[in-house]
Amino acid sequence: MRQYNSMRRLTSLLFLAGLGLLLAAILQRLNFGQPPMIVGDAINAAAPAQVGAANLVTSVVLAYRGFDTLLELTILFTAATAAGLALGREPGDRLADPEAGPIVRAGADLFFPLLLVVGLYIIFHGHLTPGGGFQGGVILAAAFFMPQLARPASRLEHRMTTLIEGLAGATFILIGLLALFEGEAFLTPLLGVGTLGTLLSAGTLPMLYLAVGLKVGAELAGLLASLAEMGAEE
Amino acid sequence: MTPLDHLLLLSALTAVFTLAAGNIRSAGWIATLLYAAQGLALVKMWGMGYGPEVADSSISFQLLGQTMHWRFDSLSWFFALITVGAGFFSSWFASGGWADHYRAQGNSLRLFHSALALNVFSMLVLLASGDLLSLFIGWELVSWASFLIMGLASTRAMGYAMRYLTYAIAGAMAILMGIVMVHAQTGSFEFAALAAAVPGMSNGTLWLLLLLFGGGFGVKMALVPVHLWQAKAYAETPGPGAAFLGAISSRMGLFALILVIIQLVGIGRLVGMSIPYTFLDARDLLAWVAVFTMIFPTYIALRQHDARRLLAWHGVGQTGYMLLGVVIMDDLGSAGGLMHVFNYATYQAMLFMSVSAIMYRTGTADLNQLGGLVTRMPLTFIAMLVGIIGLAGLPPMNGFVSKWLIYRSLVAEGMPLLFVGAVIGTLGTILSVYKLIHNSFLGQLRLEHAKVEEAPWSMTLPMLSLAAIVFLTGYFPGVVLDWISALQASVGLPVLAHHLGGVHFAQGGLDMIWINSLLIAGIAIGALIFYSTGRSQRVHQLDNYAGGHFLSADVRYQYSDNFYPGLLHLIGPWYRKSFRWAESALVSLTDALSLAMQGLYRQVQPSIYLLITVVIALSWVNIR
Amino acid sequence: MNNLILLVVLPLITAFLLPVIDRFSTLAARWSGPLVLLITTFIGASAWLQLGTGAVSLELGGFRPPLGIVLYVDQLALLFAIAVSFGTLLLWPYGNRGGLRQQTLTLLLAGSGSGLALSGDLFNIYVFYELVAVVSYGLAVSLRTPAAFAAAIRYLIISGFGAALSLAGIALIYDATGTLNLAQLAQLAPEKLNDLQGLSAFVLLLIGIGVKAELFPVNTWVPEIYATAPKRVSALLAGLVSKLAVVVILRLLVLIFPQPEAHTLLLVLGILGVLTGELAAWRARDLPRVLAYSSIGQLGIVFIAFSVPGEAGVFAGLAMALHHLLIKPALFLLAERWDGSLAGLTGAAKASPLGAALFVLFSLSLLGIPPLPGFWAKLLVLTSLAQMGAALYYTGAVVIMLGMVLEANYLFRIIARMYQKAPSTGTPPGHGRLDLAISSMLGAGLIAAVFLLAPLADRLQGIAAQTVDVNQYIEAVNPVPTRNPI
Amino acid sequence: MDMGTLMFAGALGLMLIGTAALVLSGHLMRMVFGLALLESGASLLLVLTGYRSGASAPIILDGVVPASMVDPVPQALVLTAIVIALGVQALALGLVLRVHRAYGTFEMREIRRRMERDICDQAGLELPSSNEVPEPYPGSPKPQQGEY
Repeated sequence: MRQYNSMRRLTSLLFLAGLGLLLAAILQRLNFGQPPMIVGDAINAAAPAQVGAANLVTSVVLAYRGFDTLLELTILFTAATAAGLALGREPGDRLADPEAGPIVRAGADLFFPLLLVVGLYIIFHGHLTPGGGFQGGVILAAAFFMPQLARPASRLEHRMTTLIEGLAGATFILIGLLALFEGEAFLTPLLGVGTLGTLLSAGTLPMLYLAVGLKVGAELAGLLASLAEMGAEE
Repeated sequence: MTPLDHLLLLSALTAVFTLAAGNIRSAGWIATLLYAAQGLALVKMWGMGYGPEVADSSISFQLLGQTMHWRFDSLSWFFALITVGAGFFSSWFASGGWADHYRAQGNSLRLFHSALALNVFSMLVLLASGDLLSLFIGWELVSWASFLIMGLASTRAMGYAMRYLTYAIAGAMAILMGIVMVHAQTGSFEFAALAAAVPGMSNGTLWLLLLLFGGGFGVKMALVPVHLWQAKAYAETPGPGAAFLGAISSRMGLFALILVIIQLVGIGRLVGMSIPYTFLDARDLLAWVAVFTMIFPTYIALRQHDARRLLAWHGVGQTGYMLLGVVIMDDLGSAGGLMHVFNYATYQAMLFMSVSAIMYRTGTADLNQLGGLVTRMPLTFIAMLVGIIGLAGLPPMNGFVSKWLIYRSLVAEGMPLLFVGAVIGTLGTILSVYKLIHNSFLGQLRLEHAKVEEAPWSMTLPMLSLAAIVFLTGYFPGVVLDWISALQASVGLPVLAHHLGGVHFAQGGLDMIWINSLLIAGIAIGALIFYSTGRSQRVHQLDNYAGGHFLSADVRYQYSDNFYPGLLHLIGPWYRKSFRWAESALVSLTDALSLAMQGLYRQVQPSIYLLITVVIALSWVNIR
Repeated sequence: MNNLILLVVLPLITAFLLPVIDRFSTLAARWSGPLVLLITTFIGASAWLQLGTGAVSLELGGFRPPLGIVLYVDQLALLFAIAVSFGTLLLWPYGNRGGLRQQTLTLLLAGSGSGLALSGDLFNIYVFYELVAVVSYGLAVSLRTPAAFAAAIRYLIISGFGAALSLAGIALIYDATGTLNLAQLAQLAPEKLNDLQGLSAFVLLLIGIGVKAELFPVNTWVPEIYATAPKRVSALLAGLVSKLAVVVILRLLVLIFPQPEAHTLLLVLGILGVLTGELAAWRARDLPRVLAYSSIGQLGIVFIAFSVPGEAGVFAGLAMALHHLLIKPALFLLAERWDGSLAGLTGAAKASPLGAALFVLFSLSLLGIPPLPGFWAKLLVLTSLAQMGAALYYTGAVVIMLGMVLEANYLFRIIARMYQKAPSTGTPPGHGRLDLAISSMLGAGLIAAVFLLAPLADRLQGIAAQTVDVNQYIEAVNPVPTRNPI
Repeated sequence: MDMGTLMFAGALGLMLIGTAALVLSGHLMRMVFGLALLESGASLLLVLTGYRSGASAPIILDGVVPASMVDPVPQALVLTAIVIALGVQALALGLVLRVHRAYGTFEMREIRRRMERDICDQAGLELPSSNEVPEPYPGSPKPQQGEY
């Protein structure tokens, strides 16, 4: 068996080396620094007028490829649902994690509002500066997860997170469908472009980002809580 | 509606009727009448029995730019006549007492009757095929219908049927491959397209086609070396079903072989295809396969002590005669081979029925457990006697005519080795059929069979009718030869000149009317002498001495097991079970491969496959 | 046509809201899923009638391609989108089996599956593919047994590995062309992707997407998952998800990678799939794994068919794929109660005569016994292979036939067992009414297909012709030919 | 060594390390981490394809449009890819925890064998005979004479 193992290891190493060589050979041929940028240049040129977000990546994320964003939210939602299915606890299971110390508890209480504000700020300025719904959402999730680390006995309100994630996701789709009812294509940005670079610009984009942020936050908080509860169960 | 439509519709109706109402008591009788009606529909197409007439079916399918259609010609008609006849007699046999008995054993009569009807229907569909695609469809239908009737009796029968199925699917796949290759060459599934493309094909392509088609059809015919499935599968089929299968089922392979290889590819082309490094050609290959098929199974039959298996192994061997006759491809030989199809169907059905009748009355087909039944079941004895005389190829039965034609043609065409092979085969046949009749009907009656009665009329009448056919077509072989000459003309074989009593040519022919009349006259004279002198006196079988003791009925004085010990001792070392060994080796190999593959799928670290595949594929792409 | 996006988003939004609805009314939550699927099926069907033989592209967000994401609607895409909606409707966890989460996941599968079939953007396909993957992990652990968790994590690792590789493949393609729009990629492919980089990208994408399509050798998860998941889920995975991955591979092959090397690779992997799958099934000892291995073999045949370039191969492969799409779910539903060892099936026909009869019917069609649809599909595959004439293609044909011999044997061994007399020690269970009803429906569809062969074949040939028509794709999407100013 | 080569070497290295963890290690946790590394490598590769020498970030500050911006599309794609990977990894961790809870081990070989055993038990089958005699897993009852 040991011999078999070492044989396998040898084979794996051999093929790993092969993969490395092949990938290196392929990557050698890539044109780094001079991309064809067929789509990229077109977007760079058209986005300010079409979408109105100063952060062009945001234009891509929410407008040009908004559908992808909807789907990745769905993936998060699916992962959370699947994890819930896998990790789901029977009611009445007791949690065994010890209570955290006073410093952590005080820190959590202190940071909670701070994180909330930072997260929301990042979400709302997503169409102007780097950052946006995901980044902000993660911070929101941290804000809600930290109290639970501090006080494991107080469980995160799963009902709350499911409500938020459901409604936020639905809002994203509904904003998209609004355009459909107007006779436009799904997810067409509405409400005009506004002034480039101001907070209230880029039409529905900030609303979408808010939905994304809330959903990501709720999703991640729920996931983390599930994992934590799973780990604590025993 | 053309006459062919009528026939197919009637046959389908029979199947539907038996499926719907096969459980009612009179279902067998009604089905028998329906088979008779099918026979009438065939008679309505009488023209193709005697001339180059063709009947098309009005049914056809347009699919993917190909048309599938069905039609009958002299070849189909001849085989259809035997099929419907076999269905008729088997159904008749299965209608009365046998049915009650079968049902009493807890079997489903509906299943049996509908399986039989489906067999007849599927065979008619096959015989009517008008292109390669409909040929394959018919072929598969026949295979599955046979599987159904083989497997329905018992778990053991199902086991043999499964073995058949594996062979049959493999054969069907070979045929399909051949058909697909023809399609690739010609772009069509039509017979005419194949016939037109043959002259342009290279010998290599044609060899491949020959092996694929020949191999596929050979499975159904149970030619050596793919013969293993047949005997046991037929033997385990319920009695009348075995009679039907034994009579005609394997002949479908011969039909397809004649259709594709002889009619479409042609004799001239076969002779031209020589086997490299030998002096043989494709036709010789077929002939030698036929001879080996004649010899091996016949001598295996010699060893059987189950009457059904003995008969079934014979059936395998007799296929060899038919194929041999057909591939000689002169007027005499092909007529002999084709006539043998008819003759063999008549007496094989009868023999299976008589064995079935014995089983019906005694409950066993074990030849070591029987004997002396001639006094109890004289009519069944007569049927079996007629049958084995036919099977052995002796006058005055029809089997003599067909075998004589084949021998004569072998001699005339200068094929002495094949002739010797055929004679060896016949020798085995005679020995083993004698074993059959001796161990069942002759010798000492067993005590437990002392009160056995003759089989009911519903069983003896079909047997005796068949016996009459065997005798009459032996007396007037011209009746059958008429159909065969029409067939030969339609297939493109040389046509046999014949008359009602047989054939005639300069060096002396064969006139069965003369021969049989002489024979009967001789027997009559003997009987006259025997009965007129009045010296004969009937004594009881046990009215005798043995070693100074009176015989008593509870002691066996006449052993029937270990028949032919001397002969079997002599040829014993030749039974090597090589084919069985090859078959089981193949199965073991598949088993081993299967386990290896499962091991492959149980890999602990499946990611490694992904890595290996990516690396190999990428480097392959790179090298290109 | 614009409302076709509902095929994707309607199930998604319902899935998001399902927990919320459940808060107010359990009954409403339970029936909103089937209702939505019914609606999407209807939308799809009406679009099908409207579409005819044309093709439309939906520009999401209203941006001209190639800037935004497009959905490409042609007969192939719509057919599979409808199949997903209808299939999930049939295989819905009725009677609240598995609870809310399973219903949510099934809805998500319906939405993402339709999207995968319709998507006309390479990265969007990747996202949809990942979504389908995550949904299938979730569904695979529905039973919450330890074995199911172990099988799912093993599945996840292979699938994740494959997904990462396809992401790298997408990076290679984007590097070479600067676009993700399939139509524009099809325009640029002969010039930019007809080289080592393009082929390497194909290899990476094929292996990545092949995981779901049960492509050899990245299909080791198949027997494990199908044995541990509920059979309803196995039916979804084997019937629908694998076909969606196959459709994606077909699209890539036709539009972007028409090189002979790509076809040869597919052919070799397909041959190996048929061989290993059918051989492994020969000695499998329980029905779910027999079906799993057989499914590998059948999909191998689909790949062999697609490796024949041109309309003939696509036609044959689609016929095989649709046939399998119809048959496998039905067989898995029948295996729901028959999931023990094969020996335990002795006499099962007595307990469930209809179930056994359906099993025979599906087996016969799976084997390709005329006149059932399976035969015609297989005939198409074989004739298209023979037409190619090359030795490797003939090998493919021979391997398919060998596979059929094996498959006939192992399937009919099971059937023979079912029709034996039941042992004294307990008979195998009969079927649930719902499973039986759905299988009967599929069986009826199969038989109806026999009578509608000619029109179905013509329609399918039309679909195949449309699928291989790259120009129609490009014209329908009509990407603006923006070029790099440099 | 220029910037590009270094970057690509990074992507390549991440992918190789991830793959190595997947194929060489039998430890479930390490395999999940390997998967994460692999995803990161692929994402890095993707984002690199949008890099344009000497161009600025695709953000319009104070209404001034830079002369040359890098491709924003790969950045958006990578954002999506990262979130997807995050979701998958969270689920993977959950499953790993579950498996560990059930089988008490992270070793793939052991997990696979236990899984096979569970499947066979559930189907009422004997374990397939194998040339590899499996060691009894921790906490298992001692094999009886002749059990294996």
